[in-house]
Amino acid sequence: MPKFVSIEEAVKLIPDGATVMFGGFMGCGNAHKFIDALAKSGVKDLTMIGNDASMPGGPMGEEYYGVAKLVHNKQVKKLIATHVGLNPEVATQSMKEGTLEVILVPQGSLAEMIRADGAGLGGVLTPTGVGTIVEDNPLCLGKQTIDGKEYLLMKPVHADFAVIAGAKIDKAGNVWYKGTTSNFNIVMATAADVVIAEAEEVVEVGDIAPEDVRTSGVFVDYVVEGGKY
Amino acid sequence: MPKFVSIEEAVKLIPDGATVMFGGFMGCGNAHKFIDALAKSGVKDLTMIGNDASMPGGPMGEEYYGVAKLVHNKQVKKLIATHVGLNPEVATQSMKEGTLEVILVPQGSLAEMIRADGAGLGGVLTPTGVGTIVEDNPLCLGKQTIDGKEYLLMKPVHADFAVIAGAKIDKAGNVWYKGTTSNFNIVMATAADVVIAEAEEVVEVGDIAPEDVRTSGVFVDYVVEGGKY
Amino acid sequence: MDKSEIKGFIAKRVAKELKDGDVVNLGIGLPTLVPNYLPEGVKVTLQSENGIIGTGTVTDENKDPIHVVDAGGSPAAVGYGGCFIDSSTSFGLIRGGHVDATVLGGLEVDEEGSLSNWIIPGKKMPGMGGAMDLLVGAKNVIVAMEHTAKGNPKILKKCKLPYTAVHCITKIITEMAVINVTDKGLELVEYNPEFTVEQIQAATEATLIVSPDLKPMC
Amino acid sequence: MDKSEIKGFIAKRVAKELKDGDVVNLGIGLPTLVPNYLPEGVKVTLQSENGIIGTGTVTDENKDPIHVVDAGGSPAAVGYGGCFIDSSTSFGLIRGGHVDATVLGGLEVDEEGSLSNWIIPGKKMPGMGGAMDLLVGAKNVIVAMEHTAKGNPKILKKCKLPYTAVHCITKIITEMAVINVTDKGLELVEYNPEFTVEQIQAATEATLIVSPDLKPMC
Repeated sequence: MPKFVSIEEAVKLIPDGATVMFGGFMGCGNAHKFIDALAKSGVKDLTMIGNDASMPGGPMGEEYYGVAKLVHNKQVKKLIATHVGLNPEVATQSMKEGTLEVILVPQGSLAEMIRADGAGLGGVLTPTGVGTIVEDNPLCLGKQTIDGKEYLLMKPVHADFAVIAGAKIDKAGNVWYKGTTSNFNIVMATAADVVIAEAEEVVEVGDIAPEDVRTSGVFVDYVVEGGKY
Repeated sequence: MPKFVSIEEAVKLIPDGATVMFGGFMGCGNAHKFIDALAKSGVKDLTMIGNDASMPGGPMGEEYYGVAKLVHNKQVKKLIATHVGLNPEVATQSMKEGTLEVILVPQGSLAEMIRADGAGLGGVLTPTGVGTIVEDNPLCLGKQTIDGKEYLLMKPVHADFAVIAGAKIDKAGNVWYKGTTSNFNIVMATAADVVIAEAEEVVEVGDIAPEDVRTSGVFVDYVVEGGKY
Repeated sequence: MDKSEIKGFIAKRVAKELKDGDVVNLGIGLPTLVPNYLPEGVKVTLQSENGIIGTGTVTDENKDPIHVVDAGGSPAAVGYGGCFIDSSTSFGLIRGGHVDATVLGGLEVDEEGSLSNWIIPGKKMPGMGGAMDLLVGAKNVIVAMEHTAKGNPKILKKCKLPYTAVHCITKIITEMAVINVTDKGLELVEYNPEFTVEQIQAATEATLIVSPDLKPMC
Repeated sequence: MDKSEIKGFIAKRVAKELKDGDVVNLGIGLPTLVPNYLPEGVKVTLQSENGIIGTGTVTDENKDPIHVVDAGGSPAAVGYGGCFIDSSTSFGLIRGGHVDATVLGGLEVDEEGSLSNWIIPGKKMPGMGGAMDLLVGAKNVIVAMEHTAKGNPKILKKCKLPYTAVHCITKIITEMAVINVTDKGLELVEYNPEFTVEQIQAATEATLIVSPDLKPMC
């Protein structure tokens, strides 16, 4: 059973230099209220793992949307992601200023590498990236031929913290995701020492049918209620 | 979009000698009506892939429950499973009569090997089975050390047919599983040339929320309506 | 043909490659025009790799940009019979060969069927996103692009930019030609009658093998 | 202690190893008795590897043997706050170290912390089911069994039967003793006062290291 805490309390869990996974895809499925508080906290030197760095210009006219705030605030020193093209600050900080290290990984590989860590597997054998510069990626452990076909062996990816977000979370910590918000949230909930989940709405046990739970409460350490975005 | 056909038509798809995956765990989540018809069809020399061979003595007093019927009828020449102890006919046919070949695989490995095939991965690197006779299994491709820990490389598992079962299947072929029936059904739906899904109930599109679909209709080739068990 | 016509012309020809019931992933830009040109009776299921199987049309009623976006981060919707999936399931679908076709643009393609479209070293490194997985996993990889860039060939003997994926392309469709990638090299199977075969070859760095069944594009 | 008491005695001692909030997987037989003896205030989440996180009590109302079974194929139920998962998710949980403890019986265990309980070559080959994954994945592996079988030691220098898993056991709990598996070998940490240390060693083929903090079992 997770602890239900305030956003302020949960933000304090994350120290400078922590490795943090953020569920979400271009801000969709980010833990918005928690990230707002983290942006204000001044926590720094984060290694951020996620699909992307979101973007400036959110759907409601936000100047910076979701995790883009953390990059804008220069709280991130290293970013492991699949696509950063929609957030120009990443290019500025990594290529011009040299203050942000960026490791790019194919999207399917990253999802599977996080899943592999959470599922106790030794790595991921994927055809994706064979023959490309992904072979030189620090998270690639080499090339293997199986049944005549080449695969890259990619490392499992683990974090100190996973910050996930669900539309509904029940009082046992079970999560239900709306629309396309499940994206990386589901795998990340399995691959971190501490999992912090933001609910748009905390509901009673039973409100989510046992068949429709997508992340079991046993994976969740802390729940914060963010309210509707 | 799958084709909606009668059980009789669907059974005719499966030729002698086919490799068929059956979702289910001790009969729970088996495609019961389809399997009944397959048992009557006389199709033979099947390679059956599944968690188990079910058992005699079903919950409603059935003499043989689910896939146990196919073993009892000697329609199976080879069985890839994780546990066969509850169906004594397997021991009789494999150890005494020598008519049934049995390959035993750890349950988590089998689930993951089927998933790997469906997900285009080259194999599964699992710590399970290291130091045991699983290392000599024909589906084990050897041992690898990653970050100082040993793993077995297990082969992806594919079949000609997957026979799955869901409580509700909508008219686009999307499946919702009740209780513990999802077990191997979800991974199997991704790992066969032809997927046949038995519905207890065929429902309208929209009856299953898009977030609660567990097997997308794009994986399903044929739907049969079995009715309530 | 002026610039605005070119995209529609290419998209229309790409649409003929899709079969009823196909699961299709479309890249950004030109490929998104393809569904407008699907022949009568052909329905495809569009997949968005961030988590939709079976996208639909965004309307004022269903628009929910906080919860439902496409692979470009723009508001999206699920269509009739569609569903939402998470990223690992989505890329299982993609890598596992369950996507019948992907249509995407290219900066460079080459004789070996390789493609470069994700990075310009030192200039742009937006990331590969899901492109590498799609190229490796989709049954048919259709590159839909203008034949040249500022008059320079984009269909090369060998890509100069870092590869997105190697030996992956099935077909290249441009405003000048339809080219199949074969074991022997690039086979010109259809030409736009506005151009001669010589003109097409001149706009192409790679050597084109003219198909014995060469036909006009239509 | 007669046979019927032994199982309860062992189960009661095993129960003390579980902490409030633990996720626990129980093997068939003796281990299923453990929840009856959980100390006041200790609630654990029981996992059934075929697809339940948080099992509940089967009642006439919730019984649905067609749709809800446990890992032995018997009718089961989901409890308050529990959920159903598929096999790949379930074994992700198990192998990924998210199960705090597994309690299971053994035919043979040895000095190296290895266990054999799944096959008797030529006689019985029921299959390993989920046992190998549980032994490798659970944070704590507690073997709960009678100390001997028909007077013969089950705690050996080296297992003779094929291993279920090697170097996996955390603790062995029998009616005679509690034994920790350490890098140095098997450490006797608690003894049942009905037996002397000498009697326990005599019933054990492996050499026991007597803990300086040896205590009576309670």
